Amino acid sequence: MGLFRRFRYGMREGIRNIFRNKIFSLASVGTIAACVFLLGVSVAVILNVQATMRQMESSVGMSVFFKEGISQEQKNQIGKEIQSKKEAAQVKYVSAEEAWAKYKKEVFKDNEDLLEGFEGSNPLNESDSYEVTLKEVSNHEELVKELESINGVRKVKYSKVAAEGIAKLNTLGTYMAAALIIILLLVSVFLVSNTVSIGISVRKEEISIMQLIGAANGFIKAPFCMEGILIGAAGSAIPIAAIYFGYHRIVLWMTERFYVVTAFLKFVPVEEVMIYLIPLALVIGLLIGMLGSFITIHKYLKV
Amino acid sequence: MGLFRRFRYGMREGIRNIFRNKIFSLASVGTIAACVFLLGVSVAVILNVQATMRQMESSVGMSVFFKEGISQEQKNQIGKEIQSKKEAAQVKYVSAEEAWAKYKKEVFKDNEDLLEGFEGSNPLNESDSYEVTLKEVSNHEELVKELESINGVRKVKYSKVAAEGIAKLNTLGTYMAAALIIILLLVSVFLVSNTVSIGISVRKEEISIMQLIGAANGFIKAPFCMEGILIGAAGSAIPIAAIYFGYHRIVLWMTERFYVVTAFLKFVPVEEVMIYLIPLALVIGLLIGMLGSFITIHKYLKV
Amino acid sequence: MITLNNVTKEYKKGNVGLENVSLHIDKGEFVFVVGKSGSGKTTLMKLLQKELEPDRGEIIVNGYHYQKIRRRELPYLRRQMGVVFQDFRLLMDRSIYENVAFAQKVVEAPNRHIRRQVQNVLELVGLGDRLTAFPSELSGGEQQRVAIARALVNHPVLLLADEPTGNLDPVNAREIMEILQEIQRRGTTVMVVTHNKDMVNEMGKRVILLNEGHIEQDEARGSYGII
Amino acid sequence: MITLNNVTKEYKKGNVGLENVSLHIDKGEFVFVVGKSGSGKTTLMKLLQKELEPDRGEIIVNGYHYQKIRRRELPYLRRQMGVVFQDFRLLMDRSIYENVAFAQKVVEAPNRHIRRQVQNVLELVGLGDRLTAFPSELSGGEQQRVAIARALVNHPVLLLADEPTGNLDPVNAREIMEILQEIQRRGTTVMVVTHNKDMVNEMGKRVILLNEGHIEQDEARGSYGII
Ligand SMILES: Nc1ncnc2c1ncn2[C@@H]1O[C@H](COP(=O)(O)OP(=O)(O)OP(=O)(O)O)[C@@H](O)[C@H]1O
Ligand SMILES: Nc1ncnc2c1ncn2[C@@H]1O[C@H](COP(=O)(O)OP(=O)(O)OP(=O)(O)O)[C@@H](O)[C@H]1O
Ligand SMILES: [Mg+2]
Ligand SMILES: [Mg+2]
Repeated sequence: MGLFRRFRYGMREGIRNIFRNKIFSLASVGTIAACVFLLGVSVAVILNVQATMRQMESSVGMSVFFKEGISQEQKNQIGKEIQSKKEAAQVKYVSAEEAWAKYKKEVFKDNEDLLEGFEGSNPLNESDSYEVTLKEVSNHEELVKELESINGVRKVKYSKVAAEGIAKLNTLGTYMAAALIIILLLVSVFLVSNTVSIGISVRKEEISIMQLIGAANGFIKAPFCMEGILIGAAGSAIPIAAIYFGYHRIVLWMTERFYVVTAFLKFVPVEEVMIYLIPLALVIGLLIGMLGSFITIHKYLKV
Repeated sequence: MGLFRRFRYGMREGIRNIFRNKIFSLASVGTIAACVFLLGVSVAVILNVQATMRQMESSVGMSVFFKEGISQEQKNQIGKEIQSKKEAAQVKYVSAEEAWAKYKKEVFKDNEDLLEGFEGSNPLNESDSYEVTLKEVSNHEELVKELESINGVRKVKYSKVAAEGIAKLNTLGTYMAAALIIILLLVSVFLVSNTVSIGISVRKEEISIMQLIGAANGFIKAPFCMEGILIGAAGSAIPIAAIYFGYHRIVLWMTERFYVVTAFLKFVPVEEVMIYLIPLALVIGLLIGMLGSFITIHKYLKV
Repeated sequence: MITLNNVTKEYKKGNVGLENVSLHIDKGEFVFVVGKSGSGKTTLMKLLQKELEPDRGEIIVNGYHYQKIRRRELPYLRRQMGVVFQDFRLLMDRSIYENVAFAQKVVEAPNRHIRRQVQNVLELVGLGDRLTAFPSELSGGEQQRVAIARALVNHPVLLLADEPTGNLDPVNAREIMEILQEIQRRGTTVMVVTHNKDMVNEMGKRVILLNEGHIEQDEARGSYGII
Repeated sequence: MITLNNVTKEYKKGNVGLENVSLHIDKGEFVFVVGKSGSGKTTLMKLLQKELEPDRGEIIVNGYHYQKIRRRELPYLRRQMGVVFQDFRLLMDRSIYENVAFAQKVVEAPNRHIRRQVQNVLELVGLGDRLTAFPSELSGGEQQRVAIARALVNHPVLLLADEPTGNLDPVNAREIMEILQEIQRRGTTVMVVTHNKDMVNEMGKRVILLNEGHIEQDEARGSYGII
């Protein structure tokens, strides 16, 4: 049979099959939709967590202190050199006065009078520095060494604990995200193949009748595959649409309801979620939908 | 028919039905197991996140500063009064020297020589305080007022941003946990009823034959309900066992692999996870298993 | 035993099942129902089992007025009937022993009697050595005999048999007919749908001839020759 | 057309299907297969369709050696046969038009012919006005006639009919038999399993009598009287 004719036949019969077995079709669409929905929510959460992490990373910075008695010119030179590092995001000069003012404000808030005796004599004298914010935080050890080797730099201070913590948290997050996606993918494959195998066991009779009439396997398979593809497409499209239209609202709601927290959080635009979700849903929906029926059909066609 | 006889009949036939419809039984057990597994993993994650949050909360504390020139005795008295507040977890006296030493260490790490000029003259003089760690953080505003009203207290300093942040984060966490559990419960109910309705549509024929032979509805229902209960029990038991035995390993692995992060994290014992998971699994497994078949059967018995 | 007054049953799409059928059958009678394919024989059987509801008219079986019967009572009505379905309707996932035993369990027969009764009735139809076989492992005629055994096992007051010998060879068919006659002699009302011309002619029982949903003929000692 | 050499088929649990059966049927012959219930008639049919594999022996149909045939070739073999199954085996979720048309689609008949052919063959069996009905909306005999129509629609080289008149009244049965004879006259080899004694005796065709899996008798112009 011509490829085109077979395709048309498979398409038409596949669509009819969907309506012939309404309960089964609905159940399959529902199962795939549920799986894709869970995956979609996970992807959205993971992407947002990652974005937040990245923001946190860049807020972990380093302070670069100078050797005693170097000139302002040398300091400018050092600043330029730091800026040229690819890991550096922002380089900011903090004078000793600023540092002390900041500290005073932090500790003696509203009670600056306690410090009257020290007015004018900055205990942090000679402690001006560059505050460097970073783009990513994984290779900080090396960066510290590089910065310390710059002429005129006395000391590079960075919060080793914070930096390592965030790096580890990041790795942990990646592991957990991967684990989550893998678990959900496995559960999805399992659930869909479950549904398909029940469905096929119902149609075993039908398939064997077709075989006895002389239908070639491809002829029997074509509608099943089309059916699988269509069910998969429907099952993926529903939750994708739901997430696409629901995402914005939820972000809005969270931003309003939890403004203090959301200041730390970074929300990614829905488009970015979709970039990952749609291919994933296609894998789940189409491939599983189709392969599921394809493989199971194959099992029974061997009879 | 006697209740006992019906129960025995339902039990025996229910078990036989499971073996008669192996594909369907396996699929149902699998679906329930997958749902309970996802729920179980979520419960475990949620409980651990909550425990970690609680730990973070208690680390957000307040500093209570004294009026100028009050005696050590009065300070002790204030300490006792603070301790008596139910929100206070730990009260610790921090002398001015300690505060300065801590600051020096933080800022001038390895470069104490820079501060030589200040040796002996503590700029934080008269800034001794009580550091109070809290049990929970929701009603901090009120606590601040209470503490400030204590005689001899000059100032209560607390990180409003951190405290509010954690409180909000907590609420957000609770909302998200609730949302997650609700989504998973709904998805579970949906998937299980899906599976059951496919299964029943297969057995519609069988049920109608039984009715035509004169079987009373209760007689037809009993084995289906028992079957539902048994499948539900099996479907819940498998993931519970998996989580019970897997939990310890994963916690161990995480602790080893990510020791820096896990210092912040607080892991709850597996028993606590089980306290929540087992009733939840029973709801999912048994109730859905039974009600699922019960309701769907009922629908068909109306014929 | 059976009374139908002006019973009409139309299927959707306007297919006539039965049209304005009135009929009376006494307790203990043996009646053949004949008629060409699609004339409404199975429809009549289904109405008597209350598997279908008539559109109009009144059905009374064994004192039960079908319009008034409550859903809870229906199983009790059906337990007094034995039915051989045209398409057998065996439970495919149970052995033939279980299929027949199920009918006994439904009427709450004491457990200790079930085994013996089932064994006996299956021997009667010539399947005493196939107790553990599943319906799919039987030939067409063997399945039909299981269906007959299931209808007989409870010693029903009314036996409805829809082409019980359609898949049986003449020898087996004759044996089954003798069994049916025997249980009629013991007091059961028997109604048999059949296409077996020889059998009908030979046995000289009451014959009801259906045609397109009408009763065309109803003779006390009739024959199949008429169509 | 059909050759069996020492074919044996045993089911599990030691049930004999066929035992050491040898048989030859020429192209264009009309053969009745008779025998009591469970004697192996359906088993013989299933072996000829290659739905079952024999335990021993050789089967050759229309030049195909069944032992050597590849799985890919099987559909082509089956498309040359028309089969009426004892249990009909209609596709329950399709209308009777679709059921018959499916057989046409399988042999890749041109779309423009299908509608007319299906309509014609359904009219031939008396169901020309029921095209959109589903099998569950038909009487037993009507379903049987759909099964016959499906077997005929492709003008098969070999027609295997397993009790094609078991659920039909004598008039319909006779019509079907005449149709079968007609297609035999046009060159199709026809093999009919039946319990219809009158028909066999009347038509005077070759009769193969099976008993417990053996061929007990094989007469060129036989009759059913022998059992
Ligand atoms: N569910 C249904 N929906 C629509 N029409 C139906 C349905 N069941 C039966 N019919 C039609 O009603 C008519 C009577 O059917 P019935 O089954 O009573 O015939 P019958 O006398 O038993 O025939 P047979 O001898 O072939 O079994 C037939 O024309 C049939 O097509
Ligand atoms: N799948 C099976 N498993 C076991 N035994 C079987 C199976 N199919 C058929 N048999 C047995 O093989 C024997 C022959 O069966 P077959 O179906 O060929 O009989 P038949 O001649 O067609 O009978 P009928 O006239 O009743 O249809 C019977 O005793 C039957 O019980
Ligand atoms: Mg009928
Ligand atoms: Mg047979």
